Amino acid sequence: MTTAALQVTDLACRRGGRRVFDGLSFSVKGGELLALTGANGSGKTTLLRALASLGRADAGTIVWQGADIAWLGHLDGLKGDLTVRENIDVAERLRGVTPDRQRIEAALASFDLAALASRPVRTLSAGQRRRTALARVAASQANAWLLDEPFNALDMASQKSLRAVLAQHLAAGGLAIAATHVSLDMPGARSLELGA
Amino acid sequence: MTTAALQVTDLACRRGGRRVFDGLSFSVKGGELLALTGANGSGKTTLLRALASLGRADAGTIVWQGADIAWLGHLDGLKGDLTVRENIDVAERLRGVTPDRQRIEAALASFDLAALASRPVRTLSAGQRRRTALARVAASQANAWLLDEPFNALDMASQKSLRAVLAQHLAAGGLAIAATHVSLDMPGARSLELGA
Amino acid sequence: MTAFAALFRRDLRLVLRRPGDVVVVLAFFVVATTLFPLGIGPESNLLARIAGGVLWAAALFAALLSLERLFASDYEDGALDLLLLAPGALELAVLAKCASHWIVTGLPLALLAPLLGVAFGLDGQSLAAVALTLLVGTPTLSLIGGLAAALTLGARKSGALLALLALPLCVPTVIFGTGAIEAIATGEGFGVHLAILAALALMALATLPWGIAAALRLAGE
Amino acid sequence: MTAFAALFRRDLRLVLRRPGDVVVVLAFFVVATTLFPLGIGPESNLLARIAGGVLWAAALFAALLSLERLFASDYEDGALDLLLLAPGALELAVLAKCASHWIVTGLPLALLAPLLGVAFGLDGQSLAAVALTLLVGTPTLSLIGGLAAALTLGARKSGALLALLALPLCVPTVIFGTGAIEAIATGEGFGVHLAILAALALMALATLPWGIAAALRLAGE
Amino acid sequence: MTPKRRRLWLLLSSLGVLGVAAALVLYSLNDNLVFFYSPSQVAQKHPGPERRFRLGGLVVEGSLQKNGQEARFKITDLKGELPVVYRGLLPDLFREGQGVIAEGTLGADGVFIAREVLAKHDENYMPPEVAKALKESGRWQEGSGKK
Amino acid sequence: MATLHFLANPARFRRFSARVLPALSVVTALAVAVGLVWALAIAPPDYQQGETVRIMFIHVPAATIAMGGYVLLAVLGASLLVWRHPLAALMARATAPVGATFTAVGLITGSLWGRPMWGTWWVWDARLTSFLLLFFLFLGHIALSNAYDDSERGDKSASILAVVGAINVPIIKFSVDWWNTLHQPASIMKLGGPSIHPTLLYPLLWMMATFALLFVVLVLLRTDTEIDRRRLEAAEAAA
Ligand code: HEM
Ligand SMILES: Nc1ncnc2c1ncn2[C@@H]1O[C@H](COP(=O)(O)OP(=O)(O)OP(=O)(O)O)[C@@H](O)[C@H]1O
Ligand SMILES: Nc1ncnc2c1ncn2[C@@H]1O[C@H](COP(=O)(O)OP(=O)(O)OP(=O)(O)O)[C@@H](O)[C@H]1O
Ligand SMILES: [Mg+2]
Ligand SMILES: [Mg+2]
Repeated sequence: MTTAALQVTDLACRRGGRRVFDGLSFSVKGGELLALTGANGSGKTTLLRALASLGRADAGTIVWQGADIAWLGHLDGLKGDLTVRENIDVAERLRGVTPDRQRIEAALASFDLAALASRPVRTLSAGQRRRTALARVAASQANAWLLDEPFNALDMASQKSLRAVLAQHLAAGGLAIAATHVSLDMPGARSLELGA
Repeated sequence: MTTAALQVTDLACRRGGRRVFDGLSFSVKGGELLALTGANGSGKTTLLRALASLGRADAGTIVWQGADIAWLGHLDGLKGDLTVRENIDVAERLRGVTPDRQRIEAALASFDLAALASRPVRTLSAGQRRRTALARVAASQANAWLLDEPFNALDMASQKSLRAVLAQHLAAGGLAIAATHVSLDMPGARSLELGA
Repeated sequence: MTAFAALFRRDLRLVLRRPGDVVVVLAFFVVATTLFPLGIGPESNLLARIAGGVLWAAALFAALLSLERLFASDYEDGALDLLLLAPGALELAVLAKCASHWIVTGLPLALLAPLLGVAFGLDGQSLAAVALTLLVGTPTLSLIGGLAAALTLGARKSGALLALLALPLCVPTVIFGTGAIEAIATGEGFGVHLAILAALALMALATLPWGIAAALRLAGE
Repeated sequence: MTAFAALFRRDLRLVLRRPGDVVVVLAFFVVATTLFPLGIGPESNLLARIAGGVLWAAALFAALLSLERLFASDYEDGALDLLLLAPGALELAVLAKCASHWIVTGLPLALLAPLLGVAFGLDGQSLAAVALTLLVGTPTLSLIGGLAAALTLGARKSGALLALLALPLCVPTVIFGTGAIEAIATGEGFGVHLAILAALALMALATLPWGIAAALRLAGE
Repeated sequence: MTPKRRRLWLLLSSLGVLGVAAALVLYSLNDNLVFFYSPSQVAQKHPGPERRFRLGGLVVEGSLQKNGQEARFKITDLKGELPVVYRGLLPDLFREGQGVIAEGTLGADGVFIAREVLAKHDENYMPPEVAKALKESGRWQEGSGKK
Repeated sequence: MATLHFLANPARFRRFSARVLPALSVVTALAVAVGLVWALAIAPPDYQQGETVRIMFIHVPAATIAMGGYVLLAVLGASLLVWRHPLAALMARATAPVGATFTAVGLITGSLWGRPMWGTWWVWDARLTSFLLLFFLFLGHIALSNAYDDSERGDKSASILAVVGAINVPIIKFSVDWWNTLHQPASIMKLGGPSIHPTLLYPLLWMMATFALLFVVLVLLRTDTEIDRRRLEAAEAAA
């Protein structure tokens, strides 16, 4: 895995004629986890989408280096009629990558999804579904993870699994940015509070 | 507000040919809050839906007394093209009740939505949206609240508001059942762990 | 009854959020019907003969185009749960939704049809027939379409099959609708056709809401 | 290229798991086309003359009917974000989606049309012409409809708006499609028409994916 | 492949496809995609008696005979001629020597039975006195607007 | 493009239009007056059509400017998509209804003219059909740009439509050459010079210029209103 680096300078976003944030500058590099915190509506999602170039930034620059991005938004992008494994598999192929069987099985295992792997996602519980989306990210060979409230709907055990997976990703030199209301006490984690 | 009471005896639910839970018996009455806890997939949502008679129960009995139910599911049922206030208003009317202006304004205020009240819900952030759905419940004159993971996507301040609103509801003799992964330390709260 | 009115108005409001949206629906009819002669050729007496079919086909298309989403959006965003929980009869709620749907598709088409009919070279009596048959017949389309939409909710394959069966239910309505215009051409009145259309609409009104409500309850589970 | 195939297969699989949407479209096609013989009565040479136009108009409506959801479901469940982020060209992804849409609507329509044509009293050569022109022409409809669907993502009244935008752009295709059947009746071949339909399809293929991709990027913002 | 090169590739293949499309159009344009047929085309094609089509051309000078409601005249494309019979009102611009388009069927006797006659106006505009002068000076060309 | 670049900033556009509009309006009004007198009273009747030919003085300029209007719309759309000119969006919003109106005028006058000349109001020949499509494209543009709560989204979506739809313009223009149409081929821009006698040609050209002026004045006026409306929206959002 090549390491990724992100440099953001003086970023501003407006939505509906209102300033969400401006003058935002920070940088993140491989092995680091940036937690975006802040009240509801402070702009975490807006920032994440801008970083992924899914959303429009109104000023400033976003420079990625050597990044291959995996995305998890508020909406998980899972297809209810496909099974857990199919969803993960198809997501990898869409990223233009041949799915790595072993990685996928490992990701499924770390989110305790092995037993559910051939169930259509439609029949999953909310937390099981969120875990599927997380497993999709973990299974990807991407080095930069952008996660919007990954802890949503997870039970305690799964939250622990997610921390473990994140730690492993960082240890392997990966970079992650996560919007969250849960405090992330992890080595390598910093936090950026929006709307403060 | 008349007080509601719920008596559940020997309840069993199956989904997709699998037992989700069985032999479940408990009772809740006015002034009580029952927290449904348990791992992802342990059946909290299934139970809540069965209690609201949205889902099918396969055995056992559910007996409500004097209950008027307000529902908040994983999906919030808000219409993106209507404003926050219109959504709350329409939900009340659908319940066959003339909306109570004052209650609505109070509910909006307690979830800090006054400034957003005339924004289409589509333009809200995830947490703002969840708060709107909660305000809808708080604004209803229902005496039995069924909430599926009400703390999802809320920031710290809003979580506190929700606790305050719940306490107020209980104090007024209301009944509430909430599926949650957050521990609820509140007077009048009991918890029922599923799948244990 | 207030719940009925509330749902009816909510749906109307969702649709009428801006007055321009109605214009879009009307424009759609105009475009859809004016483009038909293209395929068929400009021969005017032929056009007049198929005018009934064209207007009815446009009505059917319009009904289905928007009906597919009639319950799907409520299903997908959880609003269907709120409907199912409402204390009023679900059958009435269903009726409210179909009625508001009709107001924004069937009704404008029926009102616009005489104008479009002029472009097809219809005479006065045929114009009246077109407008009246559409007025009486389109509610049936809205209800049948509603049934198909409710049946396809969720993932049951049987739902698709039932929807396939539901659509041919539109055939009688369409037959008598276009037949009315035909009847005028042969010098008969269209009173009988209108009566039959009304009977079909009333039958649909009396029976389909039960079916739709049942299908929705299944989808909720 | 693997991404293209993956998306293509994903969409096909999704449709097969939930055949209701396609089934409704085909049912609409059948009902809409059978409606005309009913309106006109059994005068067979008149029927044969309008057959081409009717089949093409019904095919156009049917194609548009299903196109509304082409990108909408991906938009609503967040899968569009994954598409936009995929490193492959979005233009190709768009093509994959339109292709899979065509496989489940345009292709069945083209196969079904000769059967319906028999009911209109078309002769063998005309039946071949109907099937071939639909086969070559419907991809254009899928692409144009795809553009309209992408442009109207998240818009109010998207169904009617989609039809309003797409119908005019589809006119040339429909003209040449029906023209082919006309031409046979005059004893000419329909080779020229087929060539122009193919040219239109290629033009759509070369240009529209760019527009659709641009529209989708807008929707993601 | 870098994104830039891929876009270039896509662009080039798009252009290639467009080229094929253009070739197809060019191939088809020299054939018969028409609003109406000319008499000589009709002579080649022998449309059946059931078949309605449009016939276009110039009204042959001196061929018009009116008999109450019925009008008989000939249409020419300067290569072939076809007799036409029509019952009904002729448009204002219907003149001998002018373009017309008639819609109808070809009778068994080879006479075109028109149901509708449209006048096709050419692209020449001039005051009457100029037209007269031109005619007198002999520089007037019959059907000068037609290709 | 140079002028557009110069005017890309709405404020600068405001100053420009405030300076130019009054004079331009007066000139246009004068041109209309002169043109009407010339076309209706002075120009001779046609040798074939008689007085009916006077419809030409409305029909041809309206049709030509309508097509020009669509080209402008497509150019504005492209410059919004490529260079993100903020003014392009506003101007496109201003242009579409004006263009639609000119198209409608062309359709109506053509139809009124066709009844006496051809003997029919309407046929589905290539010229008439493609011109009707132009009208629908304008309508689609208007509908699409108003279909979103976020007007920026509407602007950009409509731009894509404008650019894609531009292919229709050459089809309208050359339809009369490529296919046998009932509609006449070109009279003015044709090989070998115009086939309209100067006594009819000059008032026609005058009316063309007049309609072009009218179009420009209307678009400038409406752009001004659009700027006001956008400012109001921004102020409301900020409040
Ligand atoms: C509804 C019917 C009609 C429509 C939609 C229509 C449309 C058009 C269009 C789009 C143009 C092109 C303008 C340009 O190339 O800049 C045009 C030009 C013209 N039309 Fe029509 N037209 C109609 C009927 C007529 C009729 C009945 C006549 C006269 C017999 C007529 C005479 C002309 C002339 C003289 C021109 C100018 C040709 C040139 O020099 O380019 N049009 N029309
Ligand atoms: N179209 C719009 N019009 C007006 N305001 C908007 C629009 N879209 C977003 N906003 C506002 O932009 C702000 C940022 O939203 P964003 O979704 O980024 O918040 P967030 O930090 O992710 O919140 P949450 O914790 O609730 O997910 C919010 O206040 C939201 O209301
Ligand atoms: N159609 C189905 N087929 C098979 N299993 C199903 C089906 N529907 C639900 N289940 C299973 O039923 C169980 C209960 O799901 P439920 O949604 O009630 O869980 P939950 O406790 O709410 O979980 P979460 O905390 O993730 O929201 C889950 O294990 C789920 O996988
Ligand atoms: Mg957020
Ligand atoms: Mg749950």
